[in-house]
Amino acid sequence: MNSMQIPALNWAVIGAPLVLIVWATVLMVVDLFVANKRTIAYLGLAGLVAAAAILIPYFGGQAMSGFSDMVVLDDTAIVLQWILLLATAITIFLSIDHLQRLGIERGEYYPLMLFTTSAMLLMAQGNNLIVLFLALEWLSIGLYVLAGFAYPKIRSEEAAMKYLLYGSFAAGFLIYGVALLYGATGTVSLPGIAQALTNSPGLASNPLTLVGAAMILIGFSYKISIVPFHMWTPDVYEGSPTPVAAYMSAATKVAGFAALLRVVQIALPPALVPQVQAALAILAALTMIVGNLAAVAQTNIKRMLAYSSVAHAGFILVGLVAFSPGGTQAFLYYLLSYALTNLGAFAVVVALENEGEEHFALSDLAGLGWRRPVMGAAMAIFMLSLAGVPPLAGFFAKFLVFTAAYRAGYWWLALIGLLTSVVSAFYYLRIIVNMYMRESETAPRTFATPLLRVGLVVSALFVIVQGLLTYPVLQLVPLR
Amino acid sequence: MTSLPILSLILWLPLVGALLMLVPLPARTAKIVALLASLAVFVVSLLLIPGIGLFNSHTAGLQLTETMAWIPSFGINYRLGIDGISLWLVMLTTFLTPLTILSTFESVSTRVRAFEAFMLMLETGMLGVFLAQDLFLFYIFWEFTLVPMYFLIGIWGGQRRIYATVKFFLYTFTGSVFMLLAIIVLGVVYGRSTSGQVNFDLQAVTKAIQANGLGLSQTTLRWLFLAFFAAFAIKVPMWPFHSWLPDAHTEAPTAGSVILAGVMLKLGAYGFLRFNLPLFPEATHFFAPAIGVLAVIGIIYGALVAFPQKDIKKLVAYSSVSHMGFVVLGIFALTPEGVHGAILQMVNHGLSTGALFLIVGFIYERRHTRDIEAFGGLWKVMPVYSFLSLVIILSSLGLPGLNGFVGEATIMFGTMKSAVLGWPFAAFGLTGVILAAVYLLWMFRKVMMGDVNQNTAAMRDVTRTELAILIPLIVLIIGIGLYASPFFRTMDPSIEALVGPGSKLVANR
Amino acid sequence: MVPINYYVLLSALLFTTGVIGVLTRRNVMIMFMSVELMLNSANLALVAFAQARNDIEGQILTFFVITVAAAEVAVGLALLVGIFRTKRTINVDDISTMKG
Amino acid sequence: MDVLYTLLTVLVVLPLLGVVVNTFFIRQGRTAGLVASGVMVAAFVVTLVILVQLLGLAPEKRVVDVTLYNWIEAGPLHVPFGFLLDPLSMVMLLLITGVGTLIHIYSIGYMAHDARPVRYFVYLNLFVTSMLILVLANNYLVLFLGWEGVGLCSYLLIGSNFERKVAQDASLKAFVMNRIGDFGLMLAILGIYKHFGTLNFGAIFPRAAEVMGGQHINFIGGPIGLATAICFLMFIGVAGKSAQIPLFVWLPDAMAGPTPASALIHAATMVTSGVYLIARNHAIFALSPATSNFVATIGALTAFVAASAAIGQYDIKKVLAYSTVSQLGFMVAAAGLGAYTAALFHLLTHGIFKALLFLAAGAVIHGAHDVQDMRRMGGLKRAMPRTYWTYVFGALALSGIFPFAGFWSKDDIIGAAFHNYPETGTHPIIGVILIVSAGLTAFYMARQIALVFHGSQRDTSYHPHESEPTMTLPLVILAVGALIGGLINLPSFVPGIGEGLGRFFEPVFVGSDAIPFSPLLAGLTLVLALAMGYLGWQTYAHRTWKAKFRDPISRFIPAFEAFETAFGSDEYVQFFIRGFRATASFLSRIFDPLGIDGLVNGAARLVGLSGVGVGRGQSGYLRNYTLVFLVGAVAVIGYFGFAALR
Amino acid sequence: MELVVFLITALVSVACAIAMIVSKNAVHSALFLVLNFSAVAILYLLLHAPFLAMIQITVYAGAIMVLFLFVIMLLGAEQGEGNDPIRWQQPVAIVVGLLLLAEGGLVFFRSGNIIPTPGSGTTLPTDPGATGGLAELLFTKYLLPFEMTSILLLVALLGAVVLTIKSREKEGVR
Repeated sequence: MNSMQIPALNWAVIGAPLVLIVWATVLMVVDLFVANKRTIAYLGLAGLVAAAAILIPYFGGQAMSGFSDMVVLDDTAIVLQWILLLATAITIFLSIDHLQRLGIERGEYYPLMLFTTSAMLLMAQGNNLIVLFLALEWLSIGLYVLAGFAYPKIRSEEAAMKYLLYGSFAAGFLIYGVALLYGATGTVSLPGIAQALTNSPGLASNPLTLVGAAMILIGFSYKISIVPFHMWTPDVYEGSPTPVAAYMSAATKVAGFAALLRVVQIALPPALVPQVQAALAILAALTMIVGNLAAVAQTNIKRMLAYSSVAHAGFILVGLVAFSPGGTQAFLYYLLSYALTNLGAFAVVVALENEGEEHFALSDLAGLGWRRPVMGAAMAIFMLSLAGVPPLAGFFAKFLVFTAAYRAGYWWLALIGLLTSVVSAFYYLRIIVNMYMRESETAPRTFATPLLRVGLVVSALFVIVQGLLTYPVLQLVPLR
Repeated sequence: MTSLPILSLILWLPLVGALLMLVPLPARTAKIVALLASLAVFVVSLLLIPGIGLFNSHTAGLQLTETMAWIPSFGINYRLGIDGISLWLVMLTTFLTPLTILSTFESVSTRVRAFEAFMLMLETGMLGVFLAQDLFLFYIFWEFTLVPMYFLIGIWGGQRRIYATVKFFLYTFTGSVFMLLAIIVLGVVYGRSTSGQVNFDLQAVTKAIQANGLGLSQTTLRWLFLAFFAAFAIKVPMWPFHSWLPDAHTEAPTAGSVILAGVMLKLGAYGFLRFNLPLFPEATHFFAPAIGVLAVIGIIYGALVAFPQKDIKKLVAYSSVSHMGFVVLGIFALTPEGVHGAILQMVNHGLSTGALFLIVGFIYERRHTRDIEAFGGLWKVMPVYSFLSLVIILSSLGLPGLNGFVGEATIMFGTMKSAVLGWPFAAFGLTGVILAAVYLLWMFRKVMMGDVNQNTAAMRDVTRTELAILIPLIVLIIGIGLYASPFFRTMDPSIEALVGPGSKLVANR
Repeated sequence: MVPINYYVLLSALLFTTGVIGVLTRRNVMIMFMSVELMLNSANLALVAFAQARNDIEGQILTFFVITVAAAEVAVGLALLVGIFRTKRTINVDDISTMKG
Repeated sequence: MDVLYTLLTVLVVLPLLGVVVNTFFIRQGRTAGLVASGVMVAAFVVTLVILVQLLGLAPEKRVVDVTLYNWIEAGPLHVPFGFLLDPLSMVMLLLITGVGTLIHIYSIGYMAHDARPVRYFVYLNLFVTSMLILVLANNYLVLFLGWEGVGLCSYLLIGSNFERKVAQDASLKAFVMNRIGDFGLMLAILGIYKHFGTLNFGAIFPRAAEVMGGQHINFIGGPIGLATAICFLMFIGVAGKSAQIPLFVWLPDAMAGPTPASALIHAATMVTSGVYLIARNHAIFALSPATSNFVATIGALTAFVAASAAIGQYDIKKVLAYSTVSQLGFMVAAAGLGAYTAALFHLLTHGIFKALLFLAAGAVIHGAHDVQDMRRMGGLKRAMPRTYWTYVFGALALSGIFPFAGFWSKDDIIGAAFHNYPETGTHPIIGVILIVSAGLTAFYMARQIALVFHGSQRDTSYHPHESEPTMTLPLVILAVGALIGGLINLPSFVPGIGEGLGRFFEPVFVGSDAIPFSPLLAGLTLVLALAMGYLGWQTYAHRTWKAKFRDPISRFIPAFEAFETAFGSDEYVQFFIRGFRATASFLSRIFDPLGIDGLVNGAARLVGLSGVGVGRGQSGYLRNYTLVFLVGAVAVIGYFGFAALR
Repeated sequence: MELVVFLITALVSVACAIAMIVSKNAVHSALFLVLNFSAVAILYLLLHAPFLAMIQITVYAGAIMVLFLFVIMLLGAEQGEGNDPIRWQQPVAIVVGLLLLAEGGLVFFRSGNIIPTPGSGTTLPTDPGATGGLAELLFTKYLLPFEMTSILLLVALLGAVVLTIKSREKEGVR
């Protein structure tokens, strides 16, 4: 028997996920001894901070890889991980009081969230299809549980079940695609695939390669709610506990896009770019159109935000379509602004919810802007930003994305994006209309803790400032 | 030359005022603070006045420019500047805003701080549109103006305010996105044709596009022209893109209507001058007759539709469609006279129609109706008010000696002389002048003439505040009407460079 | 030697069968089984390719897929049990209160 | 030169000063009247000084062009605010300030019991300002400023009794019809600017033939001469302002205004500015014989139609109004014929005697407690003798009875119609129409005097009285003017003063022939006038009627009804108004909300509906979702797969 | 010979798969699936993956399917498909599914040889006990995925616990 040589491990490469995993395991144990679940939440936050902090020394340095090149850590990954950690932190903030109000506060929630987040972090740095696949499944399983966390509320269960069935169905496509690609290239490592495809010219047009690529694309598309693989989104968002919906809309999307970005950036040989580009462009167009149109008809805020997140997936995808450094910058910029804005918007929805009462109808917002000035103003800013009104972050994001698309020759995609932005303004404005321009006699109570309010102000300010400081933000990810 | 960033000062002062509104002041104090802030802006803007101030009326190019890198990787700069085309529009904005804020002293009593904050934000937005010299920066301000106005109409508006404000927002937003696409195209193509770096500097792009069309085909340039045109035509609004205007005007609170008519409509016409003409000389020539036709239709159509309106504000709103038709006609006459007249007419329309909305607002405050039939005999019970209204109405219908005439006549001279438009446009455009007399005097007759009825019998005449608002307007109305040369003279070099002999627009003929 | 294409075709057949199963059956249990069938067909393809390429990596991947399938089933069945307790159904069409 | 600059400025500023003072400082009617009259007297004095100054210059130097400041300077467009003083404007100045002063003084008494005398005087002064600007303008745009300014004042004065519906309607109608005329004038101005590049009279007229000769513009029917087009457009302006066919309907209605205002605006000055305009532009009109003939024909027709209409009126002011229209027709005809001196001569004499008639009629109305219907009058001679006699003077002058002013001026015009002009020849038909109209004039004036002053008072519900001296004094002065006004332009055979006006105008109307006096024509016209006057007198003076009677001649003349309605002239106006209203309400009620806005809202609704449609696809059934997934997957795989096969 | 075994096994596996998705009774379905898995395990043997074949039987056909059967029994859910509320779904689904298959087949076989480097001879182990190669790869190159699966299972465990234990608590409260 040959002596097995376990290679020297570069733990630093997976530093952030590692911290979270360890910390989550610890928390699971701590949970058994701590009665106040708030403590677990704050401990979880501490873990997130630690994970974020551990990345700092590596930012701006050389990209490094580890674990037999399974994962890499470069600036793009670090930025994405920071976004993910920030999104998770905000979600935990949102959850603390909310879970208590809903009577579903359990200690497992926070470790579960940390576990899920660590999967996301791995997605941002995965350099191998199998790592991406495993991270995706890991993340999915965490989310299924989180979606069903409001058990035995039937909607929550329904959300979890729909998500699970849909998710595993899609996972089948993903892994089948991986299999085909493996068949074609003999490897599942992203650089390896790229190399194989470049080395043997015929391979790029091999049906195995192409069908495999298609199925992998489909597998990731579902996670980021690309039409027509989006249909789980509204139901799952609506049924899940609101903080979880927020988490899905922000963090999951970032993670999914991170993976997709890696795949197309690294594995795709130049010969295939035009075809993939065209396919992504069509998908992006469909997503923007369907997502925005469907959102117009919604009267439930959570569903509306769900469709809005579908639509934004389309906008983000536009940045990917460009296949250019500028496009990638725009893409990351968009992710950041979108994640923050959407979390802010969900925070307001969270404040509307109490056990036994759901106030997700648009009319429940009537007069909110005047009764809760801070919350109203923040929500208005989020909505305007999502609609792409300058000088808020959402506008800059859209501008960058469309510019990138145009530079790649996709002017029609930019046009569709712009026109659907107009459609989106319609439903975002309706929220403002309800908050500021209608009065209501039976106004629902709101549950905005000081913490939540501070969070809202901070994120609203950030949405404003991000636009004005676009250049420094863009510089986080230097053009490559 | 002073190093004081005066344009930035003018631009951001109102926003500072708006931020002050975050302080929980009592309503009255908030109004005064807002008024002082807007007055401060006005005073600072007085520093621009040619002759005594910083503006040099002998050069055609941009003056007092300020440039600061903003997003270098996209060639986006914070770049302000002013020239003869924008000078008076800036002055109009800084002049109208304090008056409008003064008008809220008596007309706005709920959510005062928010109202004033939005007014001041709006001022920054509008000034930004006139001052920005970077395509991207321009677009930001252009879109931003929608937001405060959206709130002003939606919160303080009338019965159908929500419909009106959403329509206003979406309609203008729709037009703007085409422009955004065109801006992106220009910036990218410019970059491609020069350094490889995207660049949105308006002057640089203009220069390059006039030199070689940026290597774009004629068809592409025409499409780009139309993209800009869509945004501006909706804003102006030109027929048949006007249908948001009556609703928005009717439902807006008085101050909102004043600013909307007074300044916001000018943004579109200004856009034509700043973008369409210099950027796309060939397309401008190609489309000018068609646009002229739309403008003339707008003039006549607006006047015809204004006449049977029962709602005074709606009548005035449609009159704006008609009047702005003149402005567009003047611009696309592509003659120096036409453009001179168009710019002055923008200012004039801002003064006259702004004033019209104010006077309608005054009687609305008293009786809470805008139904023409509900009034009558005001000339008897409110003589001063009626007299001032008459002057404003006469200005609006273009009576010589008042400002409206000078603008319209100059536009008409330009149209007549124009190589692209010519006498039929002038003739049909002039019928609008006849019709203006019909609907405005008809309104005057219904509201001011006749005998008092029980509704109007007890109406009090103008208050001091109202007088203080109207007097400056009337002074300018008469002043411009009798002595327009100083206004024209400052525009002359810039317009000469734009459409005078030797400019690209003429050389292409 | 069986041509590799046969295996690929077989796996495709199984995959499609699984897909149709998920789409047509209403019993959540059978839907889970169909999903398992899909994953299993992917495994078959992987192993076949591993054989064709004379490369053991494909088999490793299969190993992971089986694990994932097991984990998914565990969570799915736990969820199903929960739903059955509240709703007394395992018919997926009954789990359709949210729509629009 | 400098003196004249100052004087002209002062002249224009004086009435403006009255406006300002009365607007801001005076609240009391009589004081306002005194202020207004005071500035007018001052203005008249200034005018006289200006006259002296002008006469002090050599005849060929009598053109003074001064620029006050630059009004508009838009690129190539330079419009100075400047004045042009020449014999033509001088004569107009005299008329405006002279007659104007008298009317102002008269108004003090007349308006004593009015509700809003101060406003009235403000308007009156403003009117004088505008009128002065109109006649003094040295370019078209300043002229247009005055032109619309007088229109505005006319509007304000007609509407000054705004409680009455008649006043509201009439004022609006007057303004709009004037605007229609102004439309033509403005278009003409635009055309002139296009071809000359300037608007200054001094730069245009000398070059008129050079620039416009042989120029054509393309019109719908084919090319037409540039000069013809411009003259025609200008004539639209004339027709509006001077109440010619087809735009004359506003003038009779304008009688809703106070009578002295009618005297000043709708008789003596404003309405004659059309004639002034033609005279001022004679250099251009000379280039277009076709338009000149057209103008003359319209003028003659207007003279006849209005004279006929005057016969059918019962309202004392309406008779005078139609008479004014008719006399304006004479002047316009003369101007069209090229007899500018004759036209202006008649303009002056008419200005005096028609002002007299209006003021006297005002005194009648005033003395009869606002009764205007002649059928309710009768026998007023006894109660108001001074008014009566001055009225008779005015009527004789108007009818063209020797030796009153009207005889000379009207005769000049009729003479011109038979004069053989080198360009256009003789116009016997126009001449005949004018002679007939002159006869009709005598008839309706005789009718009016008979109905108002003779017989017995048919409605005794009021007690007529003579007016106060401030009112009768101007009457007397004007009556004297009506008698001797002809002196200024007696036929050329009169030594010393013959052709006085013509010679004064010589530098302006260069080359315009003096029309030789024809005793035959004069005699014929005079005889006809006397005969018709006698006929009218016989018809009306010796009968007694009840208060509401129908005119006796309606039995003899089938067309009398047409006379009463001025040949249904108001009907065609109503036709246009109905059309306008129908169009406007179609556009505003149907086309705009349903057509244009319908498209906008429809687009929005479409978006909403497709949103609902997409939402309906979201059925809640997971299996549907996976089916959609599969369809998408098949599409994506197909796309990639077939890309491979290509 | 090999081909014959392949064909028979393939036939069985496809037949079982189809039987699984058409069978009314969930227990039958589960059993058909077990059969299918077993058939596939045989194929694994043919493909020189004896270790995987073993896992296939023990983990898949054994553990997982037992779990399935257990739950079916627990819930008494072997029948229980009432009327189809969306009848059109089934035919459409079959058509589209076959479309997918046709697409795959068409694409694969119209393009001729799809494996660029055909395997000639094999170095893959045939002995089920020879797991050395697999193990080495798992603990060297694939160490990270391997560890990930462990945490994946941990998360699944945690999730399953959360989703079930809690409900018992709740019911206990009631």
